[in-house]
Amino acid sequence: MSAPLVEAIGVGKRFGSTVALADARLTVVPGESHALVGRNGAGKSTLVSLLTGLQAPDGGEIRFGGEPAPPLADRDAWRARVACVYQRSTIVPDLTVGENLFINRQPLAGFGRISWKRLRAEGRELLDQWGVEVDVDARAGDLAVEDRQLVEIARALSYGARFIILDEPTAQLDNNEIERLFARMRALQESGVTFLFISHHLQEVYEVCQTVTVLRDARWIITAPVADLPRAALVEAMTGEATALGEGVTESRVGPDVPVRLAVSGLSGDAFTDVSLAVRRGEVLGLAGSSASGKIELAESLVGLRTPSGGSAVLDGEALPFGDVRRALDAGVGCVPRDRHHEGLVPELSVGENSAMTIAGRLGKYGVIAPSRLRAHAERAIADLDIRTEGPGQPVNALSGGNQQKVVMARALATDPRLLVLINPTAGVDVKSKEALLAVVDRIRAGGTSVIIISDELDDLRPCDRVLVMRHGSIADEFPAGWHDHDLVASIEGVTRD
Amino acid sequence: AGCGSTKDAARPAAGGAGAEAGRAGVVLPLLTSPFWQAYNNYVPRMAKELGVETLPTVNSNSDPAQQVTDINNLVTQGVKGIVVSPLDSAAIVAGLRQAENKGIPVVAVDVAPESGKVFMIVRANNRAYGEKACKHIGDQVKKGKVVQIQGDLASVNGRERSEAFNQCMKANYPDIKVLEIPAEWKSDVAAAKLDGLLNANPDVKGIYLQAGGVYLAPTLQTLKSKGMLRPAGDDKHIVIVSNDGIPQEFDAIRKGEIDATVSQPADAYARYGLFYVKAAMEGKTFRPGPTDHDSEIVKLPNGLLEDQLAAPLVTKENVDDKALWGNSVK
Amino acid sequence: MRRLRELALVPALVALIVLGAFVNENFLSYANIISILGSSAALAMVVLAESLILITGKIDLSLESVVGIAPALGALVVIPAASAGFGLELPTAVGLALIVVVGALVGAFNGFLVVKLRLNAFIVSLAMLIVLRGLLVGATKGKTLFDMPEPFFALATTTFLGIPISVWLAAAAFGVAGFFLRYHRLGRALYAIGGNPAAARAAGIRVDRVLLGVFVVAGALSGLGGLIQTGYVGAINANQGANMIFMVMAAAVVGGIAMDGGRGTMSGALTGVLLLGVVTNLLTLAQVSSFWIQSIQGAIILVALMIARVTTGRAQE
Amino acid sequence: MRRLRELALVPALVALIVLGAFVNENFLSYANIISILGSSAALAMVVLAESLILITGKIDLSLESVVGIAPALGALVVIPAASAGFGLELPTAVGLALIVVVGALVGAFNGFLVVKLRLNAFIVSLAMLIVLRGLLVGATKGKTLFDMPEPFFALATTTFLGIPISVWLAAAAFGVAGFFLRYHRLGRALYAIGGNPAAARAAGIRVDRVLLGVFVVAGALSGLGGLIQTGYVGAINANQGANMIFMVMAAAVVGGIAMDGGRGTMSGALTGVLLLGVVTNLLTLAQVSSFWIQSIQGAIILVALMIARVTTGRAQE
Ligand SMILES: Nc1ncnc2c1ncn2[C@@H]1O[C@H](COP(=O)(O)OP(=O)(O)OP(=O)(O)O)[C@@H](O)[C@H]1O
Ligand SMILES: Nc1ncnc2c1ncn2[C@@H]1O[C@H](COP(=O)(O)OP(=O)(O)OP(=O)(O)O)[C@@H](O)[C@H]1O
Ligand SMILES: [Mg+2]
Ligand SMILES: [Mg+2]
Repeated sequence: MSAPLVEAIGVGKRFGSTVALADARLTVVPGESHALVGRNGAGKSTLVSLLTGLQAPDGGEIRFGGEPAPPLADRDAWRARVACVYQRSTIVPDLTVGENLFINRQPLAGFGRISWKRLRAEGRELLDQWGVEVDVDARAGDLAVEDRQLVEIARALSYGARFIILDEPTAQLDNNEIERLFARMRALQESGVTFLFISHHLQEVYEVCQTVTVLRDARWIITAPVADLPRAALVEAMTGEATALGEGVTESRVGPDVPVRLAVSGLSGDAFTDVSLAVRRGEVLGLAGSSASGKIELAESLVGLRTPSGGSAVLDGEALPFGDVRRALDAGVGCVPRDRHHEGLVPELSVGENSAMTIAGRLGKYGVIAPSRLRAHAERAIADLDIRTEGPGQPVNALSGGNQQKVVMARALATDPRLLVLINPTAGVDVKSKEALLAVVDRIRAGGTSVIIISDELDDLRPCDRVLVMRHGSIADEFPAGWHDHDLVASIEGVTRD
Repeated sequence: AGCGSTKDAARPAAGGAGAEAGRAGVVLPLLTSPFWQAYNNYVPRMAKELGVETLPTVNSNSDPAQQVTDINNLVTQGVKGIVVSPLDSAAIVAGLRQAENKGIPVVAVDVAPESGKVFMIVRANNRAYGEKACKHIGDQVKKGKVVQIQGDLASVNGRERSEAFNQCMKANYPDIKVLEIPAEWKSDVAAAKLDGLLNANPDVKGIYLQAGGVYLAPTLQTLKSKGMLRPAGDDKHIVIVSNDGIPQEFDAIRKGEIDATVSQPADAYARYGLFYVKAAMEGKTFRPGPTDHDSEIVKLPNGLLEDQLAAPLVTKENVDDKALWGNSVK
Repeated sequence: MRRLRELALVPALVALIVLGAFVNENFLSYANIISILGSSAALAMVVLAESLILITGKIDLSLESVVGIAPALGALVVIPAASAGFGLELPTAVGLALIVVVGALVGAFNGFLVVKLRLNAFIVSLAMLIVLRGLLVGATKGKTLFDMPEPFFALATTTFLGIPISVWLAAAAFGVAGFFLRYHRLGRALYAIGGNPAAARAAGIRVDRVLLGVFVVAGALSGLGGLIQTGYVGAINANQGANMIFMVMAAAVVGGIAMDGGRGTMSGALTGVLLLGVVTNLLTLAQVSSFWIQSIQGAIILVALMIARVTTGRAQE
Repeated sequence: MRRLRELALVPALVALIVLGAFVNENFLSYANIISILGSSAALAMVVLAESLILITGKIDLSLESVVGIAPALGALVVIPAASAGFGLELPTAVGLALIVVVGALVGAFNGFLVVKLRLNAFIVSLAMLIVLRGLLVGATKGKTLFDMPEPFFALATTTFLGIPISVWLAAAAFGVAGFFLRYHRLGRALYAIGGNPAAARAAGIRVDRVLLGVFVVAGALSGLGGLIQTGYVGAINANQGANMIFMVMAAAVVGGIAMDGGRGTMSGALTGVLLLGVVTNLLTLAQVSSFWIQSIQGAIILVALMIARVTTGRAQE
């Protein structure tokens, strides 16, 4: 075997009182695709920041090809060794797509002058390679999330480094786009590029990686060929305990006699037209579709975040108010919005306050929030959803991603909704937390709440009694529980398999 | 001659009872004008001459509320008399009341308070400044356009000069049209607006600067750049009357660049402000009538006494007069 | 930890007070303390108003102009034409009410431009600052208004237990605001909006309405601040409030109100106000040369900022 | 689309110019155009400086004080003690160089506090504004400085092709800055930093160093702006630059520079400057009542903002 391409030897990193990494190690050999997995907050992204020279380790050493890592200030040296798609977006929203691809390395004409013509041409070329159909001159901030992610990936791969780190690159992509990414990764791998791949979708690890390293609680646990580590063993290594993996729902649990809770008819809006559907009490409805299918816009219209242009929705016999979250909440609609960083949490406020934000008016007389009631509510939510936190008073931004997502869930559940709308509820959430979140869905369903899960992750859709697939803004297919993965995927992609 | 017409008035004398009478506080309105800066310089000098013990001067920095606070602070420090140059004739009354409550006599310099108790007002009349400038310009120009570069319209001094100038022009020189430039005591604003105005009105015949300290330089600079700065005597000479009496204005008069300035008596302000505060601390009183320093104490309609100091108009004739404060400062 | 941040300035404040006691025997006298409080009351009201807006992540520079225009309009409708009034001679109570109403209306207008038209708050309120300053000069023709009936001055001239009403009023306002911000859902909504407006909206907070409300309340509070100032000075000068915003922002931020929203408490803002009040008083009592007093004051603000930075260990960006 | 945003103000500017031509026949005269340009040159330099800082997502309010203190110190070391100088009587060239150096040093100090100590830029530079204003009063003892050698005034008094050197200088500065911002990696780095500092860092931009550099350059440019101002008014008053920052921010933001960084162009900023210059000139020529001129000016800024908002269709938050 050749010398390791990159090594992290006993590295540690602390942030204040948080130990993000302790004596962690990683050895990546050339030509392989190496997976890095672990629960939320295990320290994966921190390790990435050490491997890409954004931060220096508190202790231990990073080596490239047996040589010590370059000094932090020498960004060019780092970039020659490693390229990265970070978990946090590194797109500059006000610059064009083309310029984002070439930040700080714009092609030059004479006298150190940037050649915009060449920049555009080379940008176009790069986007074409990826089949990203956006204008090079478009403002990057105006792109859809997935296009933005693809631009980042294209940029990282274009640096020409032989070692590329992808930190949860698939979290924002639809299946089609993921497939395209994997095809590209395989091709690059054949030409000798090495990948470090981070994902909470374990099946992707099996699909593209040869070796896997598991981190747990800031520590290295195991490194092994993926073939030697079946899914159950992998999950055990991540969580430290044997977990029975949840089964999907195999047949619908609500009969035709159960009364309808939500009836949507002829609803049209930003990216969908004339949608009609019905959800019964205690029913879990899945809503799938590619990112452009309009499923998110539809969901956001139901919860008051958007105002539809026509049609109606009736909840338990009463018209659902549109375009006003407060009134939707009062009407009994709860929501987990699509992006916890954007719409889910107020980072500086406490876990308790975030979890009770939707019911602040109910925690005391005249709108006064009684601290004891807030605390009681928060402690109940923390226990119910198994949120890992120091306590209700901890600022929510100190929590790991999965636990933050649980706080968003707590916020949605606080109003005891009759209809719960979950948009990408497990995005970026580790397997264990994912199980926990989906278990909560099952519990409230049993209590009679209707749930709509908007996702195209198959694991999220397994607890559904029924899955609707949207394409081009309308409902294209319906799958009762017990569907086969490939049928659903084919429907989402809009390909008819002969 | 006696000082004022009060029987127990004393001539300002060195030493004496000053020290026993206690210390006096002096409040300045602002320090960003050469005039007040000169006044500030005269205060310790005159205090020494008159034998008044003073605290270091306090600067209200153009903020009337700060000025009230400054008076409060002086009262707290136990001064026995206060000389204040109000930023505003009305927005000083609350401060005066504080002093009055503690029985501390106050001398107002430069601006007469609307109400409230002051021992004496020492000032040269701002309205007189405007009128003197008006007459001097009007007599020479008689007909045509005249520019008035105004101060901050929110300041009494500026306002009174403007009003007096405009009224006098209207009454005495109906053929003169007054153009106004509100410049907020700011030199760049004055320059920019004068520059623009002269483009549209190249036939301007006179300019009144309400504050030479700020407006003299930009006015000369603007005229120079437009080739309109002609010495006195030249056909195209623009009659310029300034206001302040700083040395630079005297230089300009000597060179014939401007015609006159109204000399605000910075030295006399300091001297008589301190003189009256000392007198007050010693328990003396004054009555209306002429004084020994070419001025007259008058009783204002609100019952307050005002020593109206002379504000000489300085022209080429008297510009070298040693008695002018502008000729004795450096 | 979170508590600590609010108290970051207390050591600096204590140090200054101890220093003051050494520098001048009158510093800790009852009269001087009242005088510090009395001179800070108007600033305190405006700092309170600005803090509410800053917590929501916005800014309103024009509050300083409200301090002038609101009481001026209130006075103009009351005083006779002979005293430069409009000649309406409305009852005093109407004039006093108008002060608060004008403040609220200006706040509503700014709020409308910022919330509904989505204009940048800094620059909108900067333009409004200039407009209102101009209107004040225009409405008063530059004159100082002073012939107001006694109630216009009562806040500063009347005392209760030896302390001016204005100080009680400011204290009460801070108390109420502090309670609201800490324990009322509307108050907490300000933090949520300042911390993440999208999340606040998704949690059912009517972001636009609350923001508009905050602008209105801040305007009204500044109008009250202007009334206190009027009583304190005994008149309304056409420059009233000019440049006050510098001190307002300094007090708020030194007091730990974050410029980018979502952070800060009323107790912090209050220490900020007191710090500035004590510094000004101390520098005067210490008889620092009037030429240097301003730069020393600025330097102390700068140092206070650094202290706040070091004790809280937080970047202030 | 992107181009459109930069040109948003052009219609407003054209409308004003047409209006001006009707109001006063001299408005479009060669002399008057030169006047507008000459009176805007100093502001233009400071707006340029502030724009660079705003694009990186920071702010420096103390640039207005640099406009006063930098040329004042330059003059004080040159003029004799009799003219209120320090009495050093250094060569004129040293004094002139000192102006730029002082500006750069102030910028470096602010940059250090903001970049290294991570203090909030708004409030640090606000404190510095107060400190420097105070230092100017202290250093000049409140006096106006007149007696500088001719080169101190040359920028405004000397002309080339009938246009003052100051205007050429400002135009050149805008040209160079515009080119840099558009065609140089370093210029583009400012946008990247303003738009997403973490991304800029990841792309290998030395964010701290660039920021520091921008503060230094902005300080130096403001020093130059101060020199132009000195030439324009023919003296240095202890108030020089006071409150100028209001107009600077207004010009920059009306000209499309975003307060939150990452957006704006030099051509936009320049239209902002010209708009303000034209407005002032026009109102003076029209002899609008001096009591209302200020509020009208503010109102025009407000309207220009709204026009910019409507034509670009973008929220300005
Ligand atoms: N800049 C920071 N300041 C403080 N704490 C941090 C910082 N960055 C990371 N942490 C903490 O370090 C720990 C590890 O975080 P890290 O982002 O590496 O987790 P991760 O494994 O990438 O999780 P996820 O799967 O959610 O992305 C977490 O507890 C996190 O809260
Ligand atoms: N949970 C909450 N936390 C913080 N602020 C809230 C909360 N709920 C409502 N608010 C805000 O308080 C204000 C008043 O709320 P309230 O619920 O009384 O609304 P409303 O105007 O009575 O409308 P409706 O009765 O239709 O719900 C609203 O502007 C809202 O945004
Ligand atoms: Mg991570
Ligand atoms: Mg309600």
